[in-house]
Amino acid sequence: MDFITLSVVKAVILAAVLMTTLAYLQWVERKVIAHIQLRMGPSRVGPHGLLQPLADVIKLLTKEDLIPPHVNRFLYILAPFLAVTLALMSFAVVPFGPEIEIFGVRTPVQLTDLNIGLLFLLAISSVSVYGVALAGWASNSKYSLLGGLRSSAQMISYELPMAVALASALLLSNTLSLREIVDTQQGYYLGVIPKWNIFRLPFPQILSFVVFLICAFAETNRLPFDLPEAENELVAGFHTEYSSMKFAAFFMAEYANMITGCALATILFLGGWHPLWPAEWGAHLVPAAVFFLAGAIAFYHGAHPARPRDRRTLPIVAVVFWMLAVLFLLPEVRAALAPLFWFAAKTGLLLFCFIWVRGTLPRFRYDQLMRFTWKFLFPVAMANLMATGLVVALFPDVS
Amino acid sequence: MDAILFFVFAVIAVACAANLVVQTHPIAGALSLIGVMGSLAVLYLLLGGEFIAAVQVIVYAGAIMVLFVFVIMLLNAGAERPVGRSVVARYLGVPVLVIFLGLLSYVIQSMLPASEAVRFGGFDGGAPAEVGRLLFTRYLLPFEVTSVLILVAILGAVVLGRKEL
Amino acid sequence: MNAVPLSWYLILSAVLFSLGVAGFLVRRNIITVFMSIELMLNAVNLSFVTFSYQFKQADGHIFTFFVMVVAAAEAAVGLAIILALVRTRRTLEVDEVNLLKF
Amino acid sequence: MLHLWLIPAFPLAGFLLNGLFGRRAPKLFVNLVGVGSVALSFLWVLNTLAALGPLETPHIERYFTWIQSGELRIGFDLVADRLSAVMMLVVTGVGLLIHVYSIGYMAHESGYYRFFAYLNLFMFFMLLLVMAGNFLLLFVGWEGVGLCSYLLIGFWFLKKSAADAGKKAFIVNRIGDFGFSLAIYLIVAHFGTLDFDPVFAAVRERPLETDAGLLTLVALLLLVGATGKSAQVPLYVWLPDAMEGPTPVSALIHAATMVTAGVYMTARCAPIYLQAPIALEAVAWVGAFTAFFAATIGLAQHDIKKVFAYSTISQLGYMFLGAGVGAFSAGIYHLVTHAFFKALLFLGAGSVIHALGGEQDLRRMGGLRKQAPVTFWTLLCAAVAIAGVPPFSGFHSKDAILLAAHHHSPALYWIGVVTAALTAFYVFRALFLAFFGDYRGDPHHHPHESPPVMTVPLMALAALSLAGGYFGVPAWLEPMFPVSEPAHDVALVVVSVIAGLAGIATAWWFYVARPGLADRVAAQLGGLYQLVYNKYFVDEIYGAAVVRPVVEGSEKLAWRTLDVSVIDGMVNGLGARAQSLGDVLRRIQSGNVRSYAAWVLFGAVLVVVAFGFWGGWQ
Amino acid sequence: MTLLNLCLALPVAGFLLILAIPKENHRAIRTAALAVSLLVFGLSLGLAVRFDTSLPAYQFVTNVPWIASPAIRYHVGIDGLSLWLVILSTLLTPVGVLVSWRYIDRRVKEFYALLILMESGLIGVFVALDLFLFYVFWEVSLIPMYFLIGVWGHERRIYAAVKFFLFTMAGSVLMLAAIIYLYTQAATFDYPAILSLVAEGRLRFSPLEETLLFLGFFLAFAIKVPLFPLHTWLPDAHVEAPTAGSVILASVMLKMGTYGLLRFSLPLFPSASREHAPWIAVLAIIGIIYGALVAMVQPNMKKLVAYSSVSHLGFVVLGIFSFTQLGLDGAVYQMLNHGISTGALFVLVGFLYERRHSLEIADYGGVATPAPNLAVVFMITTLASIGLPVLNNFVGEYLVLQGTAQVNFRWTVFAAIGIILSACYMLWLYQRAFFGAAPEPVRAHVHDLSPREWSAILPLVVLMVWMGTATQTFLPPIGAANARILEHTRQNVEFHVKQRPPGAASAEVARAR
Repeated sequence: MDFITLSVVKAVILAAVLMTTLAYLQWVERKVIAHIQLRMGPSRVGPHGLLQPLADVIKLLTKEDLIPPHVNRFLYILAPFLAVTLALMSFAVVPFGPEIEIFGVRTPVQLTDLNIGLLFLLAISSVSVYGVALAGWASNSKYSLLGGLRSSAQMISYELPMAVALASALLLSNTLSLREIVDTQQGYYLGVIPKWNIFRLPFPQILSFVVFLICAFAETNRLPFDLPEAENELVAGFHTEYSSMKFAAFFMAEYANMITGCALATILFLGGWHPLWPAEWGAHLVPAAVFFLAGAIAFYHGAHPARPRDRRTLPIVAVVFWMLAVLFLLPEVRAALAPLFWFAAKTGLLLFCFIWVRGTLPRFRYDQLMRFTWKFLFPVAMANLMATGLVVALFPDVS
Repeated sequence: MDAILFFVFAVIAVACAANLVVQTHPIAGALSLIGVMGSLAVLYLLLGGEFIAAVQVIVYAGAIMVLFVFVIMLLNAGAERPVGRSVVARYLGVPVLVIFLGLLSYVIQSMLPASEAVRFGGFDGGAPAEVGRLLFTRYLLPFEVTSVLILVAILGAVVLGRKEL
Repeated sequence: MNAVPLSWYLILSAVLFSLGVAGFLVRRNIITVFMSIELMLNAVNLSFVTFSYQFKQADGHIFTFFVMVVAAAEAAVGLAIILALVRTRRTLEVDEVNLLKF
Repeated sequence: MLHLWLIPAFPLAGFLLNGLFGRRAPKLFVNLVGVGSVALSFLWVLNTLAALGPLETPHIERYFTWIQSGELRIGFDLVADRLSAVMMLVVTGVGLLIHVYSIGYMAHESGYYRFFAYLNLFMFFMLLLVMAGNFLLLFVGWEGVGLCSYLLIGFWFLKKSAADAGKKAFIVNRIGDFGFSLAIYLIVAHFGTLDFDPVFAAVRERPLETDAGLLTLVALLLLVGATGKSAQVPLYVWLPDAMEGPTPVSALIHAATMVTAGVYMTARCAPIYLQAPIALEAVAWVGAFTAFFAATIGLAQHDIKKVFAYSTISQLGYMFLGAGVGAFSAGIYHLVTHAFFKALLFLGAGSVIHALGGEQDLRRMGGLRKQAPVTFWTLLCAAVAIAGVPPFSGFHSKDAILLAAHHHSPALYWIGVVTAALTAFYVFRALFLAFFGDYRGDPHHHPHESPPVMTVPLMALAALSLAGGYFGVPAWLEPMFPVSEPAHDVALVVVSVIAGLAGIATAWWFYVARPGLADRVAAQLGGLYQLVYNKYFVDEIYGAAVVRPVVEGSEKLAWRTLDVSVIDGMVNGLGARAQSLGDVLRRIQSGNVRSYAAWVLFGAVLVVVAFGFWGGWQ
Repeated sequence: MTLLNLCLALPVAGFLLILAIPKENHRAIRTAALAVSLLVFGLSLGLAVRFDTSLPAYQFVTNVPWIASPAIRYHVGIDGLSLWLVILSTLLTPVGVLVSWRYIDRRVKEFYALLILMESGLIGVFVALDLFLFYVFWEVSLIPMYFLIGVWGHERRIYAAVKFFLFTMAGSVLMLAAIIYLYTQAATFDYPAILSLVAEGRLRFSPLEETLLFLGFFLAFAIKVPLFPLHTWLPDAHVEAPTAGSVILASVMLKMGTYGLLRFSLPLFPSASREHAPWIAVLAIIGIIYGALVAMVQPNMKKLVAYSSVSHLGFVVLGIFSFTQLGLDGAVYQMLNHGISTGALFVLVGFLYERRHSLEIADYGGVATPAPNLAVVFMITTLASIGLPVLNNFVGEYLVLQGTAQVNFRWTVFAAIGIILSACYMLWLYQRAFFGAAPEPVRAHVHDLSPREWSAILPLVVLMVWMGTATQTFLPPIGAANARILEHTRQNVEFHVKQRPPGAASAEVARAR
């Protein structure tokens, strides 16, 4: 299979998976938030509201595509698609797993492996400001404009500590290719502590991990940094004037960015698809165990249903999980999917953190937001970078 | 493939640049310029400048031009008011420019009559490692100087940006 | 034909540069003028990178890098000046900022 | 080693003590230091001369090198020979008397300490002058006494006339010094040294200059110096004005010592003059003319000190006449006697002024014979001495000069004789006007005799004036100035004595016997009288011919025109042209950035087009 | 670190020290400036003590590379010529600090910093033995002075400062051009090296070249001196400058010109020097008389003193171009004398200005009554300035004129007129300012010298007497240095003579001797 065909195939798969994920991520978020707030969340459309995303999509697609008067039409239309396009472009370089052989073709679980992958991601992330900014400006509305301005300022500001935090991690990995970054994190200290950058000697990058995570929150305009769309001040910020699919595009972009950010954190700091502990210690059984446990829980809740229809749906879910668990017990499948599992697990955990934080923390004030990055995050990241550099220079062989 | 990429992005670049000149509204100009920069980034890649292509996007498109857009938005800059230009400039300007560009192209072409063809991968010295090595060895002093320059620029911008100068 | 000669890159660079000059001369909005300058810088950068390819040395990239740094500094200070200017003069037209002319 | 240096050192110490501490010290201290230092100096002179004996050869003491540059060495050398011995005695002796006199005269002045400090400083420089072993040291003293003269004339500096007079004295002296210094430069340039002995030795080896030559030039330049210091025509103008100073100063500096420095210097340089007859002739004629000229002015002056000032000029002319006709020893002789009687005249005048509370105008005096007898009698002694009445001092010295003059040229002799008559006339005129007749001054003022501290020096000087003719100075100086002694022609002596007596008699006739006659004569003479009365308008002529052109020329021509207008004008004009050029060029630099860019573009296009046509740089 | 380097570096350190003091703390700034300048003075006295007149070469030499290409070296050293000029600079800087103590009350920190920095430049000029280094120091000393005049001057300070700067610059760029040309020929900036090349005939110039080079150097120096038609910047600069500025300017900066003539012009371009000596001497004489005449009619004290400087410096130039030992010795001595006595005059005029706030002579009169000590000091200084024997100027003027007389008696005659005129203007000034009855403003404002003022002026007065009487303290090193310079001018001329036909040669030698 030649390069182009392979790429197209991979792109199609990725797009399909991603779109679904994006749609369901929103569902997960609503669910989690609801549970945090002791509500049920979406539960009418389909079992447990599982069809809610589909419904949302249909609704958004069928809504009237409203273009307010006095907007800059070209930019007004361009902005959301710019946002979503850029957000999706990032996935082109994200490695989800190691090189695998499937249907006789050896290929990495990655659309393309750029040797400047990280720079590519940074470039995309820095350009993605435009979507928001242009949307805010093109809408010709003061709320939008303010939101757009805020967001561009915020994104530029938080990009700096983020880049610096990334650079510290790079000092340990010594490459810009995301795949190689993950590869360098293979192995364990003392046979148990993973050589992830977050634990990596000579200078564990815990600080930069935290900084990166915080910046990722800001970059994606998530709470507690969602000033650009602070609804009680700016109605809805830069997308106040957007509706229907264009509105959805912004949401897609936001979630896509979230996923990118989490994936990047996983790749850079959490060892990518490498398992938490060595295979000798049973790491290869973890996916099966997890799915089994999930199935068990689902089954339990099916047995003690909170609502009448749970009695039917949850056992089905349990059965699906158990099947998955069994699947992961097959060595051939496991070899191909275990890394994917680990990657997804770590990313998912981080995504959960995103949602969790949203459900927990209040919003910053704008000046606090700016002060926080320039006067705290940036110096901390800088100090960390210098310390890392110094230590790496002093002990080049320790790793 | 190389040629197609070149032509596509060269045309985009030239079109965007022309648009920058033609458009009266600064935001349109800014977007055109971003277009130019993006195309140039691709051309850099073609020329083997991976690092510089990324930096082009990050710094130029991602930072500098954001700043421009930001300022345009902040000032809510409108389109230029048309003013009466001289007839000569209006009707002669473009032809003269075109003629001049033609001449220029001819001169360049004639000076580099047998220039080699550019192939992707024909030069791999633009990798980040290579550039970084040069930056921290031969060009260390200029590099440090630019850092000072940046510092000064920051200070200058902060001072200039204050409410009362 | 699957490759273009080096000189075409240079011609592209020259064309972009000339367009930048044209923009500099034609436009009156100070921000656009400023952007025209950036365009010229970009055109020059292209030449640098092209030469770098020609001589198989990364030095051109380094210079491009420096140009970018300078451009960044220039943008920061220049835009700050423009802001200050607009604050005091309430205009973006370069022709109207003529207090220092004779 | 006889420690000659102590002689000038005592006054110098006095100057330093008084100058530094005198202001706050009691008067007694000032007196003791001021007079004591001179007294010590005088005693040391006597001591030294006693030790030196006959002084067949000069006694030279070398102390330290003052200036050494290349081959030229100028040392601080003091010399004691017969000439300087005479001068030392006169300077310290007369100086001592005048110092004593000053205690009384200056008793009520505010700058008392200052006065004595200056006087001591003067003594120092004067002694340096007469004891100097080389030309430059002589010049040091020469300039130094000029300085002291300046300071002392301007002693009452609150008075503008005094300050002006001081300045005038200094500047006119400077003109003289100009000549002197040029002579020094010439000497060094040609003889390579400034020490007297080697220079004179070299001079003697040169042939007699019948035509004007180097030595003539040197001698004439020295003469210029001498005319300045010794108030000869044409540089005499400062001396009458110098009478603005306190009277003891007039006596010491402007009669007895400093003004005779020129004569001393001429005598000192006799070897040079003797080799340059033309210059010597000039000396004689300058002296003779000055003597006559000043005497005529003296006839018509009303200020008693001015009368004596012109008399001094006249007498100095005599001395130069003496030197000029080759009778250096006669000149020095007259210098000595003149020091006695002229100092006495001035001190007496001072006493009169003191008695009248500051009055100097002869027309407001009269009849003081009774109120101030000591002053009268001592002044009379001086008058007869200066009038050349035998056998008093003036007769001897003046006769020696006149004889020599006659020997040289009868014309000079006759000028001298006429001058002698005039001298006798104006001196006695002053005497008669002051002491005879009725008191014409302020009726409320009662004249009184001066205190002993003033009269005692007067008496001492009177004695010297009377007896000074028997000191045998010419004989003492004989080895230094070997002159063929002319035959003692009795006729000539008689003529001159008669001239003197005639002068006295005329004065008696005009001012005692027939008071009022003088005014009538003056009226009859009309223009001539006015001419003399106004001193031949010399000051005015100098003012109009030299001072005003120089000052105004400097101001209008040099400063305002050349400096401000031409040079600065050129510079500023250059600047202005540059600016106007810039004005033109500025039009291209419109300040419009894009027009610059267009120009740049234009240039770039030109370059490209050029490449297109000529095919680049291969 | 030789003593000389210390003398050069310490002012710079002092400059930095003063910069480090908070600007409100005037007292500390002044004290620091005084301490530093006194320390430097003390060190420079050490130079005099350890200076060995018998050695023929430069002493306290440091010779290290400074810039590799072009080959510029940090080559410093002193001989008898520079020794006293260095000490003069270091002496007058504390004096400058003292006289500015109360005179300068705004931008105090900057003032003292510049003053101390300038000291380094001045010393540097006198000790640099590398032509480029010399040029650097030359300019380093120029710029602080520009600011001293331009910032702390009187009403027309900007005009004066710019004029000063432009005049000096106009000359010094020509000098720079000449220096660079020399470098292209000799391939070194090192002065002794160039000199030996010239002396050995390995570096030869055509007559035109030599003339142009000579003029390049000469013009820079002549402007600085200043020589007659180039002098008009001086009065303006002096009138507008603050007291310390005037003192340093007159006492030290003008000497840079004459020093340059003596150090560089004569030995480097002996033939051209001798060839042009006649008209230069004539200009110097014109300057002597002209300066004196113009000084006489000045209504402004500082202007008067400034023009008197023109006159005095004329003597120096005349002495230099007499090409005699006496003339050269006298010229150098006169430089020092002028530094002391004119410096003192400016100090005293500054004292008067501090009291009465006027420089117009007409505003004074009768100062001797309320301020007798001031009057006495002023009198002594006046007398020194007019060249009274026993005081310093006499010796210098005498030697200069004596040296000139050995060459051309006519020059002497005209130059000596200047001495007459000096008495005219100085005494007239003194009379108008100090004699007569004191008018009310003078009585009200003028008081006698304070201890600080005494401390500033007394050393100068003592030096006037010292230099006038004990000349052997100073003359031997000067004489030795001048003898070497003269030797150089002869060597060179003789070399050039060898290259010419015998007929011309004998005349040349005769002229040289």
